[in-house]
Amino acid sequence: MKRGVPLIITFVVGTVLIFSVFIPPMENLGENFTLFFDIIAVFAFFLGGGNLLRVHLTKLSRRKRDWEYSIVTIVGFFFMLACGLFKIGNPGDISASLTAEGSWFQTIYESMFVPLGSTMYALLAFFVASASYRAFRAKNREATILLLAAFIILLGRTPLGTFVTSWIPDSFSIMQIPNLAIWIMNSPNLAGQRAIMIGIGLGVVSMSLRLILGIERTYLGGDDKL
Amino acid sequence: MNAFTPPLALALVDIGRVISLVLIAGGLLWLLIRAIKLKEVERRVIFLFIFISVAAPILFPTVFKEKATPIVKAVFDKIESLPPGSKVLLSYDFDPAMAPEVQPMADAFSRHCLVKGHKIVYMCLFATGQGQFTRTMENVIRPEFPEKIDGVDYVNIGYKAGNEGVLNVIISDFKKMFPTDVNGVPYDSVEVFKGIRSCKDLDLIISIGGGRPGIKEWVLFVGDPGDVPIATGVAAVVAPQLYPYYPKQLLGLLGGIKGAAEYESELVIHYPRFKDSPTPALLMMGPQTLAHIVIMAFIIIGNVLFIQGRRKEGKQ
Amino acid sequence: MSFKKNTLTVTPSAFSFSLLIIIFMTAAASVVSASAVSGPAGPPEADTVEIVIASPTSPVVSDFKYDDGNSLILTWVPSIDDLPVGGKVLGYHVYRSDNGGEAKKIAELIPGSNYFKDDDLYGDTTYVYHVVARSANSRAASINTEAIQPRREWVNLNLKYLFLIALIIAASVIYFIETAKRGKKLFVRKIAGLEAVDEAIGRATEMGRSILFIPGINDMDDVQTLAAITILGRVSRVVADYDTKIRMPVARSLVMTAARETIKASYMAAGRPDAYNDDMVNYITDEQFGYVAAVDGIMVREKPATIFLLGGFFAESLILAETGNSVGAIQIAGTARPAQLPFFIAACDFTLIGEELFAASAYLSGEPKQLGSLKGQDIGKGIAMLAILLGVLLSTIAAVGDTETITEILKFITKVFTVTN
Amino acid sequence: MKRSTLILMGLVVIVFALSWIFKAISFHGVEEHYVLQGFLVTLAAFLTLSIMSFLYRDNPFYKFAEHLFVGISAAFWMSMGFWSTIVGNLIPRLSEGLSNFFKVHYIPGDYNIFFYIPVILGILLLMRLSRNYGWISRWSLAFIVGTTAGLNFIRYLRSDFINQVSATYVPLLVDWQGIGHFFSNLSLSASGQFIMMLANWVIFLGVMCGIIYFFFSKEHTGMFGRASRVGIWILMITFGASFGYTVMGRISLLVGRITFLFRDWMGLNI
Repeated sequence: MKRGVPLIITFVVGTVLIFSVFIPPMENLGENFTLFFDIIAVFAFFLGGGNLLRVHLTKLSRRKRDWEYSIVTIVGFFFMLACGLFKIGNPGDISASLTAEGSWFQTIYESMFVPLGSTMYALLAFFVASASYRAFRAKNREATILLLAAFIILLGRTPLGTFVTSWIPDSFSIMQIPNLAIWIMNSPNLAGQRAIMIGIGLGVVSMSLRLILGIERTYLGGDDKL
Repeated sequence: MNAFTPPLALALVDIGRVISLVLIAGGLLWLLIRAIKLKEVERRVIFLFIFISVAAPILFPTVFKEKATPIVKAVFDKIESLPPGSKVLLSYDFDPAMAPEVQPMADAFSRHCLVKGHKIVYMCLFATGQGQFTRTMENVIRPEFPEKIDGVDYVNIGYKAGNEGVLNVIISDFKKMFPTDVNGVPYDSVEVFKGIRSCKDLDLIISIGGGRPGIKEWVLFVGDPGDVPIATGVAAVVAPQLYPYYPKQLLGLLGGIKGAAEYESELVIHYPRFKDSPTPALLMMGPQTLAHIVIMAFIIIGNVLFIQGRRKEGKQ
Repeated sequence: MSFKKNTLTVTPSAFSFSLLIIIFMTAAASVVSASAVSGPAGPPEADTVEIVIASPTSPVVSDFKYDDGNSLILTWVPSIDDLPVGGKVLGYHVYRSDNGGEAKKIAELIPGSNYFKDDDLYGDTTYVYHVVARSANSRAASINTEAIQPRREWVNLNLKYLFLIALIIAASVIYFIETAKRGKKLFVRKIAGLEAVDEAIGRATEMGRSILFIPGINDMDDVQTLAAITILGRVSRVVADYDTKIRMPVARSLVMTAARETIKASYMAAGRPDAYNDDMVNYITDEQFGYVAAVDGIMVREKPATIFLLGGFFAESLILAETGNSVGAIQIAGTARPAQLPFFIAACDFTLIGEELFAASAYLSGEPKQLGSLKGQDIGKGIAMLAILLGVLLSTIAAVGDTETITEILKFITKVFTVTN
Repeated sequence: MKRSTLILMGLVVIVFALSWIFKAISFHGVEEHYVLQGFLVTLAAFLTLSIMSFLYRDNPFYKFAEHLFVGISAAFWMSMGFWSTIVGNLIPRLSEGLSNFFKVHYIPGDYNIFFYIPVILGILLLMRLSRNYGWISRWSLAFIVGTTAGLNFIRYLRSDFINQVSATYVPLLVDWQGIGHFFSNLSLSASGQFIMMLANWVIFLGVMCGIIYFFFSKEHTGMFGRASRVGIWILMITFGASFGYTVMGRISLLVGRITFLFRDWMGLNI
């Protein structure tokens, strides 16, 4: 029961879904199973949300380090949940859109969620700089190639790239940085992307087979008898 | 910055510009010297440089001279070389999401065509393209060309469903697909359409967009079969896929905000009257260029450090 | 604000992802139906002479092949007045009558159209169509088609080559698994990132610091997450043996459940079920950047010695990897998202590139049957290389000399390696 | 807490309190709820700066922003999940009464009974909370793993394997008009025949060598080893180029945030 049933479920579900692609009357099966997945995922929210609350409540009650901030999380969570699940502060009735204009939910989204998220996203501008500084060093042949490719593309994206190589005559125009940048994007870059994708395709196929056939079963508890 | 900015503010902007550039250049130089002495740069210093190089050009609008690359220059020269009164079609094949990158191009093309006295036919393959045309109306035509008359100097025929099907029809007959313009004026009464029967009678077609339907469809369904010159302005992500069409099937191409900036700067060089016109792409390029340069400088500093380090190791 | 769009594009909800795939799969169909969207009404009625046009002819309706019996395809010969230049036809309207009922207009098409695909039909209903050409002020209808019921097919023959390729690759994977089971020794090359796993765990143990395991931000409906979970199984086994502290913040509740199950199993296998604790795995939030903010906080506050970044990553890849690097952790990363690989390569000590991520758990397990599956994958690579070689050769010949046979063969192998629905 | 920290925090509070007042004044007459609007803009700016302060180092402001973000975003997605998936997709297929309660369209269908499957599996998943029957939750996990494996098997085979293979069918000779023509027109022009052909050669050989790099079951020595080495180089070019190409987009994000601070918060005319 503990091990056998799950293995059978995985096998049956996996196999049926693979074959359903080739059988027109079953072609909507994948769509429906994706929907099933979403529904199960919502049930899982109970576990996730419960865990989040438990962690912060424990922190609070035991006065662990930074426990003050846990209050912020808990208050924010409950307030947003009240605005979301019960549509408190929503001008419309139960059928109103969750993100209706003027609802508290939408207001919080716009004045807290958006600035927080987009600033976090914008930190990337800083991190690309620090990562390039550290990583793009000519340590060996591979690193040098990485460095050169990145540098040429960076240069090609600024007026500087046009400027430094504009003297090159038309019959050698591939040596002009902007053209070279485009050529790299279109040719070796494309080749690399494709090789990676072909590998990924095969990796997924083999991985899926291992899971369906029950050879890979770590998520059910290794090879020991439970 | 508009025309009414007081002189003091302008002076402040100039001072700010100089100070920030000196700060960045001096700082980088200092870091380079430190790198030769084998001192690593702390990441927070890098962060500071990035912040300044992005914030300063926003605060003190810094416009870098963009020299148009041949592929952009080709479009500019084509519009420039057409005699006044030539018929140019601008197709707005984009939606609001793509607008930040390509709206500046659409505006710049309109500006250029109108100042040269070309007649413009506006249309769109995206339903939402009509709304974007309104932006051009507000940004360019009303404030800068109040004398141009709808129907005589330009006409908007709007959107028709059918994607490449639409192109398939207008390659041979405009009127069949667009019996009237958006205001309901019959085709034959529109001054601009005098002498235009199909796309083949146009002197230039420019598609602005980045999705589907877009420039690829224009090339395959109109440019190639009709032998009409076609140019385009597209979002940066799709630009690399279009280069194979240049220069045979596409006479030129503007890729992303950089392409737009090059066009804007070319326009300002040739037409001083646009000196005070908004140049959104050029303004956007300020922070971009500076940040790119700073990042490249840090790559160089990193390599100097590395080489110095290896040299020292070799000595020991 | 433009951010909304960003969140939408970068935050993969299971739903939108699957929707994308569905859209992708039905792309062909939508191209056809897109042209059927109605345009605005025709021109103002002219009160001049009636523009007489000929009707479209020979309308033929047939079953759309390889569907669930819900589509028909209608073709006709356009009106002879529908000329490319100076034609009088302004478009076509398609009419349909269901079970002998009144004919209703179902589509408006542009001039030059000669087919229409009708979807969302029912197998037990009989349909009759006719097509009407319209000019500025007149209409000309074709005759009715014969009555037809859409038919359901049981096997989609359009996908026969896909099936064949799937079969060959699956068979070779299974074959080598079986061979390995029977004890045949198989060679597998070294994967640097995986060789380092033991050492990385050992380092955390020695330093008395924790291991941070980040399974990406995708849910369990992404194979990359599954790959991460299977690797977690191997890693936590070693962790359990060494009694190192492992910390795993996750962005999805389901992943939390699966990860707990996995780690618990490893601790049991190591004979130390009492050392396992549910708090090793915490749910943070589903929001991409909220999760990143919290994980960054964990990194700088707990200073883990080793960080695993394995699974599906989006823009956050570099934020996490750079913060991890700044606290001096040794980082092993891996993802099958080509767009994020460059950032891991730049900021991490070891990176599993694409396929290596999926091979990792098999490699780490060291079990012959798992390794056998890797050999099976290589057969797939061989097939790909052969097909590419053949395709490139043929298209080169076709580009130089215009040989009909070569072009035909090229068309055929392109068809084999192109999936359309 | 140190005194200097407290003073600093006090200063920050004062700055943002002032900002609230100024913003409220500036919205007066423009917005209906000018005090609230002033607060919201100030709050957005405060949160923006709090996150950015992380670049310097971890600090109380970042911790506040981080914890707030976690709290509201977790609830955000839970609410979204409930309304869009449960109310939007599940209830209309399960119960007419509940559909009416939530005012959503009931979707009658012969196969609606199957929508009890995810409900049951969802409940089984919650058995995780039970000490003795926790193992039942594995059934749900097994279902999910099977679904993912089955769906992705074909999906990846199709888009990442098969379609990429046929996309690589590039001719190695472009515009070929004989060898004499080729050499007499040889140039390094970006749109010239030689460069176009070189591009295709690089794509063809690059993909081949790249695939060879991924071979697991063959030792990378000799010819094979050399090809796999070229494969690594191609991958390195790919990574370097993609990295460089992405920088522009990332800078744009920062431009967006800084513009927000300058224009929307500080009210500068830029």
